[in-house]
Amino acid sequence: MSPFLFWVFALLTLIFGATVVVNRNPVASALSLVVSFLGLAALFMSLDAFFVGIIQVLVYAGAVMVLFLFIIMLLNLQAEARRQINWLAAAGGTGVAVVLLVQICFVIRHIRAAQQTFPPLANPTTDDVRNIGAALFSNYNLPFQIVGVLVLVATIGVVLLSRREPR
Amino acid sequence: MPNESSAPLFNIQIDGVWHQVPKGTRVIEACARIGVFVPRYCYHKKLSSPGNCRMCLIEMGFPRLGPDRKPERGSDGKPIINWIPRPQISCAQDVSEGMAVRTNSPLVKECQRGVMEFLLINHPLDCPICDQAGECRLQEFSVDFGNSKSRFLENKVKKPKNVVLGPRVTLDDERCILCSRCIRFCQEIAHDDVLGFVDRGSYTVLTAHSGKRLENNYSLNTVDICPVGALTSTDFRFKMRVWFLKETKSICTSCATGCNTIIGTREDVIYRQTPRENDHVNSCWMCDYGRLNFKFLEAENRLLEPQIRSDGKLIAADWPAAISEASLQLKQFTGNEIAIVASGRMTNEELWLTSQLAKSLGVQWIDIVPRREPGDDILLSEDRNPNTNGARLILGSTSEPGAKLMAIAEAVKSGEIKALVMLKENAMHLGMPVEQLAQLPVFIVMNILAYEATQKATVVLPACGFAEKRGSMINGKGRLQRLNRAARPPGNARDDWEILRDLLQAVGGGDSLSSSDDVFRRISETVPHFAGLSVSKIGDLGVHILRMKELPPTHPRDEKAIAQAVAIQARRRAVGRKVHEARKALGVRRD
Amino acid sequence: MITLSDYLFVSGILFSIGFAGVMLRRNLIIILMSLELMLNAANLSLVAFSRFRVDPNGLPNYSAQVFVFFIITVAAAEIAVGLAILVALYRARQTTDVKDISSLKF
Amino acid sequence: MDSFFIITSLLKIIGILFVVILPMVSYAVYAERRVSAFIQDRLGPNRVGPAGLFQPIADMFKLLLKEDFTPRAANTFYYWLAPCLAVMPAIITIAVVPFGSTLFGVPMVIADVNVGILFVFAIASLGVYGIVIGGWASNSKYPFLGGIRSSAQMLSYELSLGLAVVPVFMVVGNLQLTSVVRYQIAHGWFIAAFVGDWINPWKWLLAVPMIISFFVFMIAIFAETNRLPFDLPEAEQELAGGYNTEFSSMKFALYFLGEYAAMITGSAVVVTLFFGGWHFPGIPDGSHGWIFGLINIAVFFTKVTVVIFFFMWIRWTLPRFRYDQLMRLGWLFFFEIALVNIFLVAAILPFIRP
Amino acid sequence: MAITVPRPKLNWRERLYMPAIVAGLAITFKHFKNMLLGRTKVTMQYPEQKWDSSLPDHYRGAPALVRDEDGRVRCVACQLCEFICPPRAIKIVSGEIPSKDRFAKVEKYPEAFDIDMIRCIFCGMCEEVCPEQAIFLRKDYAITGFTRADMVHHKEKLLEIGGVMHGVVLKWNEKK
Repeated sequence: MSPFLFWVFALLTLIFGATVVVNRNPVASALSLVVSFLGLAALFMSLDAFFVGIIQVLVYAGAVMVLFLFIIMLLNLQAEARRQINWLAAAGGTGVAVVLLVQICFVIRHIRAAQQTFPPLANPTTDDVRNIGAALFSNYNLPFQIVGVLVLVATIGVVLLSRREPR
Repeated sequence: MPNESSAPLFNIQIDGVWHQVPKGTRVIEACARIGVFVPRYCYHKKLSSPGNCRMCLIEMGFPRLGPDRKPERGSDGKPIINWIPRPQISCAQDVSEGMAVRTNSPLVKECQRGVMEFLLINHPLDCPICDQAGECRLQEFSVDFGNSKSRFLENKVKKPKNVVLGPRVTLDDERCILCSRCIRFCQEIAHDDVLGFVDRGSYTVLTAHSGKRLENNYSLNTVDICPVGALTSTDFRFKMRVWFLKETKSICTSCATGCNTIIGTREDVIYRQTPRENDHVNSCWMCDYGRLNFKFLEAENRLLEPQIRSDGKLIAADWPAAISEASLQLKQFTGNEIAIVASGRMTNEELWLTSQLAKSLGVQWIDIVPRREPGDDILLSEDRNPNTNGARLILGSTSEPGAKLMAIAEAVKSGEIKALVMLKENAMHLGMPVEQLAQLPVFIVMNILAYEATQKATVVLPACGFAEKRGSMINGKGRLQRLNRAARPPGNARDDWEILRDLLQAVGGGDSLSSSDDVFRRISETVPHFAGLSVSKIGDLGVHILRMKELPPTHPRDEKAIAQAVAIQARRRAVGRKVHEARKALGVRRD
Repeated sequence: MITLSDYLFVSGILFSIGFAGVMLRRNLIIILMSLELMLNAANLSLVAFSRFRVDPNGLPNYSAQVFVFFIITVAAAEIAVGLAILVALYRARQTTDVKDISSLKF
Repeated sequence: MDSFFIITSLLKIIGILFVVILPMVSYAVYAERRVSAFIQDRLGPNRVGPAGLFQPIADMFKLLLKEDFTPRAANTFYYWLAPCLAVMPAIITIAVVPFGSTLFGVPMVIADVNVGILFVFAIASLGVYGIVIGGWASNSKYPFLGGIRSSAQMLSYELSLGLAVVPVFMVVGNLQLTSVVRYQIAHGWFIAAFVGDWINPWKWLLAVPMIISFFVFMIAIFAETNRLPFDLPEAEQELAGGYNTEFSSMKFALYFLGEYAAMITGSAVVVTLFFGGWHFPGIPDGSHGWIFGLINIAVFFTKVTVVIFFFMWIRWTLPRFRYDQLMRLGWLFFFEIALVNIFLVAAILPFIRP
Repeated sequence: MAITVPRPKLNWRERLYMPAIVAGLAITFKHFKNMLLGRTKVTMQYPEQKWDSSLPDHYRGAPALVRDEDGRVRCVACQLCEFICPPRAIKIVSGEIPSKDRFAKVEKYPEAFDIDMIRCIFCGMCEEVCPEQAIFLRKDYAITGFTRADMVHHKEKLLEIGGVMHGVVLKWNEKK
C-alpha cells in the first residue's frame, strides 16, 4: 500500500476518532465512530488482513454501531447542553492522555524492530480466512470454546438485564 | 298599553284553560301572553287596530248567565259558555270578565285557511326575487295556516310594480295585502299622512296621496312593519337575501338617542340596519338618517394601513412601528405642549384610555368636538354625538364637552401647542387652514377616513367604525348601552381601544389590559357612575345610569364656546358641499 | 516507506484519543464508544505485529489475528451487556450521565 | 497493478453500473408497477411510449424537476447524507458478484476477493445507516419510527442471512463467490439437484438442506431489502411512508433507487449462490469465444430477472407482518432453522467430499 | 357490544402456512397469466374510450345555467342554491333589471354567477332547490384548468354549458 493511502486512512481514522470524543451530539459521535472504523478496516487490509478488516466492518460498523444508534434513538438522547466546563478536570484528563501518548511514542521510538518496513510475503494473496480458521480450531481451540461460552453468558445476561421487572 | 300594575285582573278562558289578564288588554295580546300565537297582518302592537286583514279570527264566547245573573254551571261544575256563532277578530277586542276564546277550533282553522286563500289569489308568488322572502309573514302563515294548493284558475290582477313612493322607499303593489300598517304608521308615529288606498275591490292599491311623497325621516320604518314584500328599501332592494345576514345587536351612533339596532352583515359587509325594540329608547322605530348612516365604513377614502411621515411623505408601516413612532414623538414634549382632541363618537372604553393617555403624558388640553344640529320630537336628537355623556363622565373635564375646543385651536395657532393628537375627528373642525396644521412638529391622527388634514399628519393610525368594534356608550338620556362587533375592519385597520392601549403602554402605563372588558372593569373601578357594572350587566337593552336633571354642578354649560365650534363645523361643511358640487358639475372625480 | 512504527504511532494516538474520551466525557454512551476506540487501537497494533513478523513459510503470524478475532468477539459481547446495563439505568434514572449515577445506593 | 487491469476494471464498473444496474433499477420500478397491475387485473403504466416503456424516463424527469424540499427542523447535513448512504452499499456490493464467465479472457467480476460473501454481508449491513439516519435527520415522528424499526429488523435478520449461507460455503470450502459458481458448474446447482451430476445420490440428499438454506436466505433478503411482507420501516398504513416520508425530489428518488438496487444485488447473490451464477447446462463459458461470454452474462441477468419477478410476485401476494411477528419469526424460527441446517450439512458433508 | 371472533384452531399443517402461501401465489400468478394472455377484462381505457354516449339521464356532471325559449337567463338570483350548496361553491351577485328591459317584470337577475368547480361536489342540491328551474347538472365531467381561477365557472361559461331549456314555466308570462 502506498504511503499516501496509508496516511489518508490513518488520518481518517484519527480525525473521526477525535470527533467521537469532541462531538456533543451522540448520534454524530456514533456516526463518526463508524467512519473511524471504516478507516481502521482499510488499515487492516493494508496489512493484508482481509478477514479481520471485513469482520471489522461487519461486526463493528454493521452491528455494534447500529446497536449504538438504536439505543441512542430509543432513549432519545439529545445533544448535551453546553455545560460549565470544569477546566481543572478537563485539563487533568487531557494532560493524562497526552502524557500517555508521549510515553507510547517514546517507547515506540526506542524499539529498533519498529523501524523495519514491510517484510515480503511468499504469496501476495493469502487465503487468510482458511489460515485463521486453521489456527483458531487447532492451537486456539480452548480459548475459542471459552469465548463461545462467554458470548452465551453475555447473551443470557443481556436477556436478563433488558427484561422488564416482573410485577 | 294599560298600566299593568294597577289594572284589575279579568278571568279569561283561552283554549279551555283559565288565565288572569289585566283589564284593557286586547285579546290577541292576552293570547300572546300565555304563549298562544294568533296570526295577524294588520295588527301591530304599537299602532291602532283597524281589524281589516281578518287573519286573527277566533271563536269567542261568554258564560251563559242564569236568572240570578250568575254564570250557569254544567254537570262538570264549569260555567257553560255561549259561543258567538260568527268568528271574531281578536285584535280589536279587549278582554272582559269570564270571556272564552278558542284559537284552534275547526272553525278558526277553516277561517284562517280561507283568509290565506283570499290573500294569495292576487299575490304574484315571486318569492325567489322578493326581498321579504325568509322574513315574510305571508310565507310563514301560508305554511302554518294555509292550503298547499291554490284553487284559483283565473288571471291574476295586474298592479303597478316598482312604484317609487319616496327617495328611500319603493313599492310593489302586486305584493301588497292591504293591511294598512304603513298608512297608520305615517299618521300615528311619523305625523306625516302621505299614504292611502285608492280604487276598490280587487283593484285597491296603496299609493301616496297625489302631490305627496313618502319622504319623511321615518319612512323606512314602513318597510320594517310591512308584513309582506310590498314596501321595500330602495337601498337594500335586491342586494342580499335576508337569510344570509348575520344579525348583530348593536346601537345606532348617529345621534345621542342611541336607538337599538340589529346590524345585518354577510362576510364583513354591512347590508342593512334595522331597529330593535326597546321601549326605554326607541320603541320599535329608528330614523332613516341613522339607519343608512353606515356607508362611510366602505368609503373610498377609508384608512387601511398605519402610516408614518418620512421625508415629507406618508409611508405605510406596520403597527408596532407606528405605535412606537407615535409614542416617541409624543415623549419629546411636555404635557402642556400636547393637545388631545377626542371624539364624542368614541366609546367609554376608548375615552377612558384617552384620559389615561392624557394623564400619563400630563396633558391639560383635552376635549371633544361638539356636534349640534336640529333634531325632531320623535327620535332624532339635537346632539349628534352619541356619547357626549360618556365624555362628560370619563374625561373628567371641568367644563361642558366641546367648550375648550376653540381654546385648543387658538393655542395651536399661537404655537403654544407643539403636538396635536386627533382621535376619530377631522382636524379641520379646529377651524384653521391645513398649512397651519402642517407646521405642527407632531400631528398624530387616529381615524376611519382620510381627510385633507390627514395628509399632514406625522403618524396615521387607521381605526374602526361603530359596527366593527365592541364598547359601551351613554345616550342623551343617560342610558348605558352596548355596541357589538358586526364586521371585521378592512385592511390593517385595528380596534380603537387596542390602538389606544398600545399607545398608552408605549408611553408608559396601562398594564394588564387584554380585552375591552378589562377596560370597562377599570372604568367601573374608577368612575363612580359606573360602579358595580360590567359589560355583561349592561345587557342588550342597556341600563340607566345617569339622570339628566342632576348634571354635575362642576359643568356649567359653556354655550358660547360650543356654539362657536359648531358654527365652524357648519361653515366647513357648507364649503365642502359647495366644492363637492362644483367638482361634480365639472365631472371631476373625488381626489 | 511505511514502517511498523507508523502503524504503532497511529495505534498509540487512537488509544490516547479513546483514553481522553473516557476521561473527559460524562455521557455513558460516549464512554462506551471511547472504550471501543481503545480496543481497536490495540487491534491495529496486533494486526501490524502480525504482518511485520512473517514466519518462515512467508505467511503473516496468524496468532495475532486470532487475538484480534477474540478481542472483537469479546468487545461485541461487552457492548451488548454494556448497552443493556445502560438501558436498564436509563429506565431507572432517566439519565446517561455518569455524574448523575455516582451514588452508591439507588 | 498494471494499466490493463485498471482499464478493464473501470470498463467493468462503468459497464455494469450504467449499462446494466441503473437501467435495470428504473425498469424494475416499471416492471413492479406492471406486474402489480397485472396481478390486480389492471393494466398499469401504458401511456408513455410503446406499452409504457418510457415511463421510467418520465418518472426520472418528474422526480428531477420536483421541488427539493428540506424541512426546517431537519438536521440538514445528515438529511442530505442519508439518501446517498442508502444507495451506496447496494451498488458497492455488486463488485464481488461474478456476473459472467470471461470476456476476451477478462473475468467478468469487478473484484474477486477471497472473502467475497463476507464482503457482501459487511457492505450490505451498512445499508441500514441510510434508513436510520434518514429517519432520524428528518426530525419527524413517523420517519423516526421507521428508522428505529429498520435498525432492529436489519440486525435481527442479518443473523439468519449469515447462517443461511454457511452450508453453501461448507460445501464449497471457500468464501470466494467465483469458486461457488465454479463448484456449481462442476457439481450442479445447489437448488436444483437435477442439474449437473444428478447421478450422485448424496447430492440429492444435500439438496434438502440446500433448499432450506435457500428459503431462509431468500426470506432474510426480503427482510434486509425492506420488501413486503417485511416492509415495516416504510409501512404506509402505519407510518405514512416511514423513513422516506420527509424526502422529496431526487432524495426520494435515491431511496427508491437504493431499494431496487438492493433488490437486484440480493437477486444477483441468490443466483450466484444457489442457481449456478452465469452457468446454464449446455452453454460453454467465455473461453470458447466472446459470443459465449456475452451469452453467459445474458444467462446471469435472465436468472436475476426471474428472481426479481419472484420478489414482486411475493410482494403482491402476501400481506405485511406485524412487528412482533417479524421479530419472532427472525429470532425464534429462521435463526434456529439456519443453525440446525448447518449441522445437517455438516453431517452429510463427509459423504460428499471425496 | 363488541363481538369477539374466535380464532380458528390450526392444525400443524396449517400452522406451517406454506400450503396457504403457495395457494396465494398460485392465485396471483393465475391473474398475472390471464392478464398476460389477454383473458382478463380490464377497465375502460379512459381518454380513448368514454361513456359519454351512454351516460344516464340522471347523471350529475357540471352544474350549468340555462336560458328559456326567449333567451332569458332563467336565474333570478334568489340565491337559494348559494344557500343550500354544501361546499359553498356558488357565489351570486344580484342585480336589478332596468325598467326599459323586455323582461323588466322579472326585476332581478344574476349580475355575477360563479361556481367554483374546485369546490363543487356534484351533489345536485342546487338543481333540486332551484325554484326557477334555472340550474341543471349537465353531463360534462372533465373539467380542467391550469389555475384556480380557471376552475371558477363564470356566468358566461355556465350559460354556454347550459344552453336553452325548453319547458313550460309560465311564471314570468305577462298574462299569467
